[in-house]
Amino acid sequence: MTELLTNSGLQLVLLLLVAPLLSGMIKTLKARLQTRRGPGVLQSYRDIFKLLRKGMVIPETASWIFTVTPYVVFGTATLVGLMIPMTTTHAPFSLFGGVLAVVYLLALGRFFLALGGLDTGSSFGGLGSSREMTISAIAEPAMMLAIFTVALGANSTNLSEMAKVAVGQSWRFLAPSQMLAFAALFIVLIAETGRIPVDNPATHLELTMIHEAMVLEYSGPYLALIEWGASIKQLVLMTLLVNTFFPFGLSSNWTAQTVGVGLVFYLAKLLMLACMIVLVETTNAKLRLFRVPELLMVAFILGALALISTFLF
Amino acid sequence: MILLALLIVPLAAGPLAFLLRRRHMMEVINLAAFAILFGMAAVLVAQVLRNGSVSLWNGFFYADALSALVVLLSAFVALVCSVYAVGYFRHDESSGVLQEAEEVGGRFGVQKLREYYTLTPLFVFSMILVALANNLGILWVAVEGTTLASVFLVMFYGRETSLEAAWKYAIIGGVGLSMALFGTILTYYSAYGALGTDTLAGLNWSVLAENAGHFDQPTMRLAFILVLLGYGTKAGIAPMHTWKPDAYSEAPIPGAAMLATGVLNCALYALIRFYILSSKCLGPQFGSRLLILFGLLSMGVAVPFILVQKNFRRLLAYSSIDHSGIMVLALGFGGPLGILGMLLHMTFHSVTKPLLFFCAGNVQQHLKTDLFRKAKGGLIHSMPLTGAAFLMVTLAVTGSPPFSFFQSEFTILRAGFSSGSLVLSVLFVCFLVLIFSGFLVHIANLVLGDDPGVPQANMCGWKRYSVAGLAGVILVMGFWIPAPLFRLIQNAVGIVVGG
Amino acid sequence: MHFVPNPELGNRIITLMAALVLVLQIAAVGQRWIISSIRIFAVQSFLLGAIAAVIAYFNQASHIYVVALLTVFLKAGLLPRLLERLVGRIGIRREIEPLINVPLSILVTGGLTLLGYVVAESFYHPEETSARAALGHNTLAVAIALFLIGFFTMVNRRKALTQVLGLLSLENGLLLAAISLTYGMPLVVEIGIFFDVLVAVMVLGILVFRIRETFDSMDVSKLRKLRE
Amino acid sequence: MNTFPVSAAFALSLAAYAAGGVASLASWRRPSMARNICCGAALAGGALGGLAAVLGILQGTPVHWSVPSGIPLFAYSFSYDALGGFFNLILAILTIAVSVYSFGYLKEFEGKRNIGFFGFLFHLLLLSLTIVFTAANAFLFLIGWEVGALAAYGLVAFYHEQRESRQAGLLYIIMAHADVGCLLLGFALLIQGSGSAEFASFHTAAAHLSSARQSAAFVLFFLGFGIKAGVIPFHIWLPAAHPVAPSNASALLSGIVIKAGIYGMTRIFLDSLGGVPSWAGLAVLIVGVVSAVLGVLYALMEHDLKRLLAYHSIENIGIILMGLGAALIFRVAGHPLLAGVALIAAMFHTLNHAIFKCLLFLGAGSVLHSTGARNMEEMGGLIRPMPVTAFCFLIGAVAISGLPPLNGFVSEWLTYQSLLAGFGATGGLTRILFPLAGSMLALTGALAAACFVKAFAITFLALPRGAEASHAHEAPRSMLVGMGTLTVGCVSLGLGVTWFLPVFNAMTEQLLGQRVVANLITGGGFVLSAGTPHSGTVSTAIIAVGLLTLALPAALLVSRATRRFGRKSGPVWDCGLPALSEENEYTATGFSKALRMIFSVLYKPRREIQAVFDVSPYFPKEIRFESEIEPTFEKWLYAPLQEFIFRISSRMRTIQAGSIHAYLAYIFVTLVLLLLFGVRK
Repeated sequence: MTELLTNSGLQLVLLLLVAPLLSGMIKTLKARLQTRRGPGVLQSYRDIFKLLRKGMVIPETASWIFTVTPYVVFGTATLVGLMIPMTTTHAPFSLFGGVLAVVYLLALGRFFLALGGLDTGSSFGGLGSSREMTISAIAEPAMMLAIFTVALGANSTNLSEMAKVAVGQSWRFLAPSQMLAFAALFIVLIAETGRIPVDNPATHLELTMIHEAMVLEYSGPYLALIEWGASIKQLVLMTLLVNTFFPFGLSSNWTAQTVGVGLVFYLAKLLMLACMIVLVETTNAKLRLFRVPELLMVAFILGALALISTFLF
Repeated sequence: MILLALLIVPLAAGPLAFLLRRRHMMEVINLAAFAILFGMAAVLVAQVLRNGSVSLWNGFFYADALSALVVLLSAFVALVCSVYAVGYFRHDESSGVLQEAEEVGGRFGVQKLREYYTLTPLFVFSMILVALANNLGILWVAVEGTTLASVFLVMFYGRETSLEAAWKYAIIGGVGLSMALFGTILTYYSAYGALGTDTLAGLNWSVLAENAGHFDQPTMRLAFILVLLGYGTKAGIAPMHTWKPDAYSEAPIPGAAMLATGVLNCALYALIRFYILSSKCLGPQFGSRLLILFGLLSMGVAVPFILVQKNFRRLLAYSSIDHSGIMVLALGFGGPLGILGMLLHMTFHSVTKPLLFFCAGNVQQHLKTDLFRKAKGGLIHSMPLTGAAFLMVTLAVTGSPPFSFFQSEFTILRAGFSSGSLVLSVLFVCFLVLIFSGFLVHIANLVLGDDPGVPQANMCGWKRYSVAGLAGVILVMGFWIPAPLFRLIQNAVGIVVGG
Repeated sequence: MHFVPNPELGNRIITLMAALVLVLQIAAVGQRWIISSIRIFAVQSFLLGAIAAVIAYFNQASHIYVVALLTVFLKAGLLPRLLERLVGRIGIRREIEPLINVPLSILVTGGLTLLGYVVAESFYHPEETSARAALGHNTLAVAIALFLIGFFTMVNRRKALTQVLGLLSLENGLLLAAISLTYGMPLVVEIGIFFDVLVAVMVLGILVFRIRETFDSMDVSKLRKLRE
Repeated sequence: MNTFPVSAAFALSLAAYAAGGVASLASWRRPSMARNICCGAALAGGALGGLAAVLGILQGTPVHWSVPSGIPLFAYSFSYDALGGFFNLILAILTIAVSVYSFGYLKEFEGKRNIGFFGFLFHLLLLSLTIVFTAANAFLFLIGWEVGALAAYGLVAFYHEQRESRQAGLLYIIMAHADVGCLLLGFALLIQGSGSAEFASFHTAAAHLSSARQSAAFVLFFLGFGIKAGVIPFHIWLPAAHPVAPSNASALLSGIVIKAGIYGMTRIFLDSLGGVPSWAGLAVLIVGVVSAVLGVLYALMEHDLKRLLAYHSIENIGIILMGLGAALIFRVAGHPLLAGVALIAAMFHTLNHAIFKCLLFLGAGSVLHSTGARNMEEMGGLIRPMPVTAFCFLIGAVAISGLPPLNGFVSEWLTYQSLLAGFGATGGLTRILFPLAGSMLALTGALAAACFVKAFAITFLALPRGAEASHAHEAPRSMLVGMGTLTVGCVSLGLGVTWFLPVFNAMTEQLLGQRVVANLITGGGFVLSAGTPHSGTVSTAIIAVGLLTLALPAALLVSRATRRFGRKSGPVWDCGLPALSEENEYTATGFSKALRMIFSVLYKPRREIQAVFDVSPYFPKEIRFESEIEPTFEKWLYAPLQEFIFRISSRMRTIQAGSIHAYLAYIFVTLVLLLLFGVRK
């Protein structure tokens, strides 16, 4: 019980702190790659802090759904974070929800976010909600297929179990099925976190935005919660990717030392994944909305191939 | 003795009604005669159940369970129809339809009501005679008698269309019955070698049935074919069914109801009698194949006309073709289950069909049309009782549970499976479903819908109670068959299958 | 003294007369005048009565005399008379063109006769060489042919009255079958059948008359209001 | 342990339904009395039925009765076993909720519609469903089945003045009759094998069936029950019929009536038929996947709230069938434990869907009751005048989208788990189908979420889009209580799943010979597991607690911040234009546009834009936009079929052309042919 509490406490702190850092890092890296100076790595912390100290404007037409949404988004993202192994294979809440719960809890957050977007009656909100739900819907099967490939290898949907199995066979990621699954999940990650070429997190142009359009009416602390939640979600998904496919540094026993070592490895892996994302973002242009399904279809095919190749290899 | 009484009562009631002057008295005579007839039919059933069979005059008249069943059903139909007829003709009289008919009828038209009340008992007499005659020749004579009596019923209203229908009915019926007579003669011939008697008993069914094993087979084969076609014409089996829609839609409703139930029963009864002989002589295979063929053909022919139909009275006729097809099919499937299914179906049909006609009659009398297009729907608003009963009886007649047809059709299906005719059984069910669909769509669109603004129907008690009462009987029949009736049916099955 | 009838002779006579009946039937098919049709029918019926009488005589089956008498009286006498009166009343004498023209009709008739023989063939028991079987065989063929040709007339003819005639000649076929195969049915039955035929003709007569009055025509192919 | 008065409670509940039906019909002239009788008797019947179900399930061993019927051929035999008890439990829950709801709902019928007759149909439906779930005899089963269909027909066509209702009713009853036809044939096949109509006798008979007959029986029953359940492609009646019925009836129709099909499949395939052919499970699984995906895709295009819900019923039936199909496959493959998990998934989803779909229909009924509109485009902003309804609907929407921690999530989770297990438990290429089915389930779930975002948001959020919506008022209290009951059900079945699961022990023992629930519960009774210790676990209770605990500090943080920095309300930003109006809002059509484009291969959308210009072609005065999707199955399957039948029919109708010569010729030709046939030796 105490281990559970300390573990969750630690992981919670890690989540809350690392998530904005990661966002900031991606922004900085991207700017550097585009030979801009860009904001500092800590910019996301500053944003959140600033927003928390702002007054709020609630749209007149909004109902309590608008108010509840930020908590749900934040709550689900954080809760999901507790179910994912970060520094060791022991995720504190692993027993209470596996990868399916992760996917569906994130969906719960998205559900409310979309409602929040529609609640104000503004066309932007509706536009964003519509696009968000559409893209996530078509991303879902690809994601599930990729996850299933891993889960079937581990014979479990429990993330800690999956990580443990992965630790047991470190070079498994070289298997074609794993590679394909990774590629599929990577595409899904791009879509789910609203990155180029699916969405542009840096724009407020009505034709292109998805996530930003939904949260257009939010301000102050609510916006802070939502942004924070979004960055936690991004962290969670990236963690899922790095720790299930590249379990280096994960230890299956939980001591201060293993946590420390794990943390270092973990941050390094995240950084590499962030670099990949940045690379994709800078080398690609944003796709037209109706091109996105094609991209996700590719992901789905990759997932299916991954599944079939578990047979072959 | 009871046999004689059964015959005398209707035979006497007809001329008696002819002598009377007042409408009221004629109604009373008819009602009383048929009530007594029904009571006596019940007595006959009791006797038959007790003794196995009843015969009179050295076996000239003969009643076993099968004939008792037919007598009972005929008497029931006659009674119900006579009750309804009172209300029906009073309405006709008050709305001037009868007077019109009399004018059209010209010099041949005696006073119309008298015509009806005289001919109906004679009609019923022939139906009873069909069931009680032991002699197959007399049976034929009686069936011909039903035709002759009912031709007048068909041309009752004297319209052009009535004449047309009556002509078709008479001619097709005449041809059919000639075939039946030919079949009867050939049966006699095929038995001739085995029996070698020239006496009256040589055509007695009870005698023939005992010796059927020794009949001349080729003759019997031909005889059965002719009888099947002949009595099949009377039963309205496709492709001899063509007179039915015309006759049913032109006759006055009570007459049409009796045609559709009583006459049908008589024709099927005759068919069963010959079927027994044929299966004893030729084995069940020969007859079965033909019967199944004609049964399915009838159902199949009824389908398109039920699916697309403009006239609700003709719809009833096609339903009748469908039902005779079902019964013939059941006979063809054979075996205890098939026969049981058939006789149950016959019983339920006799109970249910009149109500269908009564509802159609009420609608027609109220709206003065028998076309769906002109009726415009929404009947439930102007005639709630008839509308509800119409819908209910439609469900009943198309074999929906909990109504009793479901029991018989289920039994027939089982018979089909045990006779190994799997594909045919599937076809049977397909036809049932299609017929249900067509029928219900028509009637539901007639009964339900927005109020078309037709004035409320003012129905007299005779019509109302006959509809409500019969509806009650049908509902009860779905859940309960009187034990003696079932025993009677089972005994009849025994006669057909093993006897 | 007893004259012993020779069955062989009887059979010859009967077969001959039966053939004559058949010829008359075929003649009726080609006939255009209604009155002549009725007369042909009357002659045909008379011949049938004669056949019945011959059978009764040669087989000493007295009850067939009744049948013969009834036939002659009803079918050769009363019914043609009634029909002729009807024709007189409605004033139509000539048949309009049948559905199938006369030459073809006669060809069909020939086919039907053949069919009658084919069907009757199946009853023929070669092992049963009695005269009676042979008689049955022959007359049955004629009877079936009569029946089928009568039926064909009904299909083919447009006039109500000729349809009735067709029906009647069809029944003549039955009569022939009944008396020659089984030496008649039991008498009660026979009488019942005659009675029924009589009533039927009366009913049909009434109908014919009414149709003529109502439609100003006796062409039943125009009765096509009731359909589907 | 035959001490529980199951039979007494059961008989009483039947009696309550029967009496309620007759009594409300009898009192039809006095509407308010009829209403009270109808709802009161249904409540009593539901409570007694629920009691019987609980006692029956607790008791574990099946109870049999045989009542002599008035029809000598058949016996009314009942059997109250775990499976029937479970479905009766579902029925009882829904009955209680719906009858409470109806106290208020039927009030508007007074003086306008015949409440007595409604009550009669309503009770008839309940009675027949109870009979269907407990019948132990094919004959009784079929009677209950068809009477239920007739009662449902009456309810569907209850607003028979409207053409739409009439047509929908007819379509429904025709399809229902076709399914009875299939069942008749199926049962006849079994009865022929066993010689008896008792279900119990089918066990042995089914074992002796030849494999062709077994396959035939499976196909017939699958068709029959599939039509009833509304699986694609036999679904076309469902979205037509369910929306047009009065809403309390729709709730039952979608909630439980279509589940009779699921019951039938479970009963026949798992219980009576014993062994189904090996491809049967696969067929069920594939049909399930197709139904789920297409069902939700069609739902997305629907803007009629009740039609949308009806399409979701198709989707959920598909999900249930996935579980059922997996159970069949596992059973044939010899994995009773996995089969148990899959069966529980299917059955639990059946219960869950019953509850949330009923809830949603009741919610839609309240909206309809209040605004008179079924088209979502005319609604909007109802969350303010109707807060309770909106809350209940939201819970239902979350549950049906399969989102944690509510009940829909749990059963979908179990379905996922059994599908995943299928990969390891089967051989050959079929194993690939399982994860693929899983991914399709994911697609279904995500699309359902999208659809319910639309349904809830367009209906309840933002500004009212029509006059009716702006004058809306909250539903009467009894209706709220009815919905509230089901809302509590959604939440408690979601959070308390581990306490509820033992209900399935008796069922799996009866059908599969094994109790499996113990394997499904770990972690001190809080955690649901997928059957094996390492396979996967989830705890909805902890998730709920976790969500609350994590949201709480955030809420504290925000409230402190707002206290210090203020919170004010302002107009929505609308690109600088004055005052947002309802015309600026996103519409349901707009919301689903993206998906319509993406799946245009499937929908084949057709659209039409008409602009009316006044002065300049640049300033249209009025634009009319019409869009519709191609009803694939209607167009390519049913319409041609119907056309074919009618073409044949009209061609055949010429045989009755009125010519007596033709009629005589038919007989003549028949005679000649038969004579030739008779001559042939």
